[in-house]
Amino acid sequence: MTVLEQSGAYRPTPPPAWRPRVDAAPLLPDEEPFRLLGTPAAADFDSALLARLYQELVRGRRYNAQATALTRQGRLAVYPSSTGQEACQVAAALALQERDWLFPSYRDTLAAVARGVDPVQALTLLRGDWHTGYDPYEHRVAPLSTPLATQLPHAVGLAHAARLKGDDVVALALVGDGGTSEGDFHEALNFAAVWQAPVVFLVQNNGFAISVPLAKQTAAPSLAYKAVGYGMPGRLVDGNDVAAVHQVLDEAVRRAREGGGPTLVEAITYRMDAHTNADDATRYRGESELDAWRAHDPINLVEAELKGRDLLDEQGIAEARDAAEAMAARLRERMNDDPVLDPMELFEHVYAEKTSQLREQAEQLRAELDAESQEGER
Amino acid sequence: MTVLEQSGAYRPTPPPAWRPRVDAAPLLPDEEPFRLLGTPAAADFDSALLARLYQELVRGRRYNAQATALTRQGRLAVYPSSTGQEACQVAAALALQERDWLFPSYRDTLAAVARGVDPVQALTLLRGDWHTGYDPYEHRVAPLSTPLATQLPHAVGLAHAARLKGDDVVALALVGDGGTSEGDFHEALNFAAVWQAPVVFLVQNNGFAISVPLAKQTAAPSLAYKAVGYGMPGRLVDGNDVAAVHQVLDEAVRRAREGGGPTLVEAITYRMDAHTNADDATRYRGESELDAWRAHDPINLVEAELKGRDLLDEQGIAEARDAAEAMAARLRERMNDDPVLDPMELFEHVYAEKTSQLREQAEQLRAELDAESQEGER
Amino acid sequence: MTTAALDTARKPATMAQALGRALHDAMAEDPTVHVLGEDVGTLGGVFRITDGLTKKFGEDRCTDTPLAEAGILGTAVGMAMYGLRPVVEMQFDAFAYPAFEQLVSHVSRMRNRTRGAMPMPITIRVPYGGGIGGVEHHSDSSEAYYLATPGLHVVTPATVADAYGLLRAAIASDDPVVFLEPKRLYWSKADWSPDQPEEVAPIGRAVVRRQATGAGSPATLITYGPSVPVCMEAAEAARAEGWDLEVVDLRSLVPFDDETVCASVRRTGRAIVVHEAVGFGGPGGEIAARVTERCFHHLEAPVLRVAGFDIPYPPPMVERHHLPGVDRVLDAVARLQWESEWTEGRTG
Amino acid sequence: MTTAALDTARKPATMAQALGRALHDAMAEDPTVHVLGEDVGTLGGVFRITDGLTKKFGEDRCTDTPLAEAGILGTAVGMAMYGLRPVVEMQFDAFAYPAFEQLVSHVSRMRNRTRGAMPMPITIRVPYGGGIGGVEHHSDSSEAYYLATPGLHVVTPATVADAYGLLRAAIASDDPVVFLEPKRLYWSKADWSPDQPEEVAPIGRAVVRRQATGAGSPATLITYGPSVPVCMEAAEAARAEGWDLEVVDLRSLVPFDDETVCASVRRTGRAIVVHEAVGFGGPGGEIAARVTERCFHHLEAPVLRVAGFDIPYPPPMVERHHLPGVDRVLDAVARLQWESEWTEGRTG
Ligand SMILES: Cc1ncc(C[n+]2csc(CCOP(=O)(O)OP(=O)(O)O)c2C)c(N)n1
Ligand SMILES: Cc1ncc(C[n+]2csc(CCOP(=O)(O)OP(=O)(O)O)c2C)c(N)n1
Ligand SMILES: [Mg+2]
Ligand SMILES: [Mg+2]
Repeated sequence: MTVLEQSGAYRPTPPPAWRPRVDAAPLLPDEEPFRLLGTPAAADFDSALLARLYQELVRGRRYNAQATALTRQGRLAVYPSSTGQEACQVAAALALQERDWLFPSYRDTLAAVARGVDPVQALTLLRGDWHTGYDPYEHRVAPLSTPLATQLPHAVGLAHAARLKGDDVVALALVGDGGTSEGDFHEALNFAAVWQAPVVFLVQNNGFAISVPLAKQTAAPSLAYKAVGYGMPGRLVDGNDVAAVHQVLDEAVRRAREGGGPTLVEAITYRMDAHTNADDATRYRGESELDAWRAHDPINLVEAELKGRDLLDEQGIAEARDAAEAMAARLRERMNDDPVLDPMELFEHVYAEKTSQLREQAEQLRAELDAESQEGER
Repeated sequence: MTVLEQSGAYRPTPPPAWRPRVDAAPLLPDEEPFRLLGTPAAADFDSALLARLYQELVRGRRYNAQATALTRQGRLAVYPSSTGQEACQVAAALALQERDWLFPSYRDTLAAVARGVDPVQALTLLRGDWHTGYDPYEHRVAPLSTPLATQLPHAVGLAHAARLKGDDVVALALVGDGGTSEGDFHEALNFAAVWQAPVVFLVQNNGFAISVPLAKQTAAPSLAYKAVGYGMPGRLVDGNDVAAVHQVLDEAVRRAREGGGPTLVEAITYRMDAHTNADDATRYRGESELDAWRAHDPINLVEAELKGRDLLDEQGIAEARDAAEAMAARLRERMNDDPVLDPMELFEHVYAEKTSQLREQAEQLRAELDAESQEGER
Repeated sequence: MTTAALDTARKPATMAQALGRALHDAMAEDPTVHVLGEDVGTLGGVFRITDGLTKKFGEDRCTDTPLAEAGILGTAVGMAMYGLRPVVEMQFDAFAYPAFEQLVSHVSRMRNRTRGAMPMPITIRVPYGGGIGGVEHHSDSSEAYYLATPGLHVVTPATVADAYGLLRAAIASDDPVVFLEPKRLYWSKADWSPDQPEEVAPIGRAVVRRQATGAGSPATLITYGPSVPVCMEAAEAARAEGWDLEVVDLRSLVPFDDETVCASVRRTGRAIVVHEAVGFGGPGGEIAARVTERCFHHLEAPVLRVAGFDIPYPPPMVERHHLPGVDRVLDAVARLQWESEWTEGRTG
Repeated sequence: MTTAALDTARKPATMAQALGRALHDAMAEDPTVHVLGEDVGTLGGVFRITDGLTKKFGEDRCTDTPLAEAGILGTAVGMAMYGLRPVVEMQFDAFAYPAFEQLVSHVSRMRNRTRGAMPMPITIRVPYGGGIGGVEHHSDSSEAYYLATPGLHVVTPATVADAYGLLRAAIASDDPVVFLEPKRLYWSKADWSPDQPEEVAPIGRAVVRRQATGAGSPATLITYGPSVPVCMEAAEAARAEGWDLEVVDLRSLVPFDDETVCASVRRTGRAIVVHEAVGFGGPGGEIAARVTERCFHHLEAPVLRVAGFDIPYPPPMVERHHLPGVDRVLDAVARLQWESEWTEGRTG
């Protein structure tokens, strides 16, 4: 009985019930990040999958290291490493079916690679080569998005379109903690919830947006709490626990696939490297923080679990390492090629058909190139 | 004891505590809108204030009617009426101290007037006259904002600046339910919470954004739930209960003033008139919905309370009505003036000083006007 | 509910009706065409252009979105990625600005970014321009922003028939098209039957609306959208002063039809660009510059511009002083004689 | 922490240092000057322009904001309303687009909207332009958008001294100034002592960087920002071909210095506008058009434009083909002879 009903004096008409009531409680995230590894519940996690995730983590770590090394050798212009965040990268890629779509941000080359994109093609942008090195339709991986959070509405639109078409397709979109501050984050989540689009948003909360720590980015209890404001469930997960991230994403993807609508997942992780190779992280954070996170390394966590299940021994570790080394060697080698770009291609993809203006300009460049090469021959 | 602590097997390091914990529970809004009128708690509400609010409601209702009538007479180009929402308009104005600032949207002329802005000056924009008819600094009322939600970051910035200066100033910003979907809403609330700016956001949820009903605007349990995602408290209030709205705003303003940071208030109300005089609301909503809301009229609610306290009788009602009529008559009369605009003023306020280009263009217009008036004389 | 826009018996038709009909026909022919925007469904849009579409095609094809322009265009990008052809309505010119980043950073570049793999067949309808007594932010002429953004097509009709034809062409285009609708021509009428729509005007072709007759001093008025009727009227009035004016309606700002424009200017030897958008940094500069580059030896006088002043759009009560009208065009025509150094002496 | 930007003993100084020094001096002199943006605090900005400011003036004066450009500019509007002088950093050109609505609908119009009551003394620093090997969205030349927006001033330095002077002038201005910083000149050096800063260059004055000597065929290169050094080099190289070139550095695009520009063009009779921004709809059109309007009888040839191609900014590996370089300027100079009808014959 409400206060109103108790009161005898006045009985004003309550405001008409004018919209469907949604119960908020099930949408609220847990206070503590969800974890599997190191808990009894880990036992239920599929062994084959866990082993697969492990291999990918080891490969992923090596990929990050190799790509960063390539920047030092001048073979790559810039690399925003996801070292420390491999559990998120790998789980995101593996939680999806082939027909699904991944929408990566600029930091998520590894997720694209784990989904099947050729490692060299995934680095094309960061090499100073063409903006997107892979055909997005081949593995259903949208172009790496540089403008932060702008890829989120794309994911919503694609998921919505697929649903309208009756296709059983889910979109998973990645964004950083910093990216959640952008208006596009807000608009995407709202559209997704209103349309009940089959989309999952994964926030990789790695503690920093370049130099800006989370405390200057948000005052929220956790980013996952944002979900309730859109009417979708929020989940908080330990982003270094690959089993937990996979399970949470898997559930969210399944829910989306079954018509249950979108989910916001916040994975708490840490960017072990600097923002990019060009950044100097010592300007804004200390070694002790890094050390604390080193003790919570995603690879160690899963290694311990696999060892505990007697699924991994020193030999298995060495094998995984060797496979990763082989991948790295092949990457190094392939990145030694100097890409040959045809400057004339600059005019090819602006429109379906070149305008007369572009034809003129192409002629001009053609003439310049001819003159250059004649000079070169002389 | 957590699951993790119970388990003997693995004890991975938990993710380092890397940001201050905020408790979510106190931030969450109630499920039911807060009400005073018609409840026993109403008895504690100050009588003088209640009487004052009543006068303003009656005046406000009349103001809305008069302004709409002026559109029919061609004395006003367009009027977005706040009929039905007067409790929000009036409470917003009266919850502020003189030194505070109000940031109205295009629908909130009445709030500006209730705060002291001259009723004719408040209508300048809607008359087709200059964009802002009043000096914002006179009553500390920002210009009516046409681009939705864009005024919210302004309110945050102003409140933040005042705090930095050590001034005891609170900003109250108004926005519609539709406006909450814009990215600027999100960014403003986030900045406010991170900076702990003394600002209060009042969402007048009147059920529609032009023709779009709330169910197509959001899937949230209530808009007030958005607050938790920014780490600020959300309050839900019956927007037709002027005492409740005033009390909730008063608390929020006080909290902001005392350094407690921002609050998001959602007031559930209803736009009784069409979107503007130019809109045809029958295209998207029915009479029965209107009838239900007519039974929950803000003026009736407060009238009942005042009568119950023996503070209002038929004579008092007639007096309030007469005062409102007098205001309307004066408004009608003053709006009969045809504003005289000097076209040359077009060049006056683009920059602090006219550029040479604007001087040229002003000369051109001057010559044209001279030629026109010579022709007129002939 | 009125279904005026779909009423095929009605004649003459307004531009608003022709636009509605174009949307209708495109949706009927191609199930991948989806309309989305604020109030485009139940209400039929604030200008009633989309009237009846939701009723006929359902909410999934013509959708009332939440109030967020970046969200509208951003989701349209995703829909286009999945093979749909979204037609997005921005409620007014200035309310397209929140979507600017999506437009510039994604819509205009996605095809290029993906080396052709991911085209963006999105039509972005933007009611634009003034002269309708709208309060601020309801009368902007924002075409300069779109013009300077490679990867977009920018078109704008001036007649009822072109409204239909260009909108069909825009929707059919595999490239993103910013479709600028001159608000104050929405209610302009023409004897146009929606049942025999004229041939769809191709994007990129200007049209000579009025040909010089040979009687009088020739000059070309280059214009588009809401200024086309102004120029037609000015051309008529100029006959009395011994001028023989051609009027070129660009229809398409991008791609620009150098051929048609230059052919006219070479015939007449004089040209004026007329538009509502502010002069400084507006389309007129580009047009004047390219015409001069291409026709310098044919020009008897510099290409002049008649444009809005370099000011924020003014209050409705004085907007007529801002908008280029017949008199201002005629004044410029008079200056084309170029007997005096007056213009040149104005500054510096 | 390095405090290079504040190191007063160092000489020569880079443009980046001069900019940092300008911020520092403005903050020291005027307590209402506040700097805000992404990473401007602890990190000192991704280009280190704001390095040391938070340390010296505190977090309240130089503030790391959440990652949201509309929020940054929108809150700056509110701060300006309360009497502060915000200096906002947009991290890169293309990341200013999310703030476009705030810029166009509010910042540029607030003074006008309030009949002068509410000025907007906001400086918006935007690193712009290419040539630094940046991945997409990091090399845009977005000046055309700002140019076409009345109410904004738009300035851009090309020298170390101007970087200091113009930024001081921008911060001191009671109007909003879009301050475009040519990224690839950040590390350019000059013998400039921050202790004896040159007189603050007034906004709105172009400067003739290189005067014609009288030896050779004269022509004027009109340019700004990152293209100034290119034009200086081209002018030097052109001497060998018998050309005697003037170089005008606009410094300020809005207000535009017609006087200085036209005086040069009237002297030389020929002009080329050079900029990195895309040609179509870019600033060059405006500049060429207004020079032609004002100097028609002095022109021996049409004003030509050398600009970026009409394409999205290309991948770094081929950006040099897009950017107007010395050769492309020299080619245009050669076309200024205008003996042939070649250009005119190109289209239409
Ligand atoms: C719209 C936009 N603004 C600014 C930037 C510049 N920028 C690139 S990365 C970055 C920080 C991103 O932080 P976060 O979202 O947490 O992702 P993370 O780098 O941690 O993966 C910034 C500010 C950008 N890319 N896009
Ligand atoms: C950025 C922007 N987009 C679109 C519009 C056009 N518009 C004016 S009012 C309105 C609906 C507003 O709804 P709501 O926020 O609920 O406020 P209400 O009208 O109910 O007071 C729209 C879409 C606008 N003014 N600004
Ligand atoms: Mg981060
Ligand atoms: Mg509403």
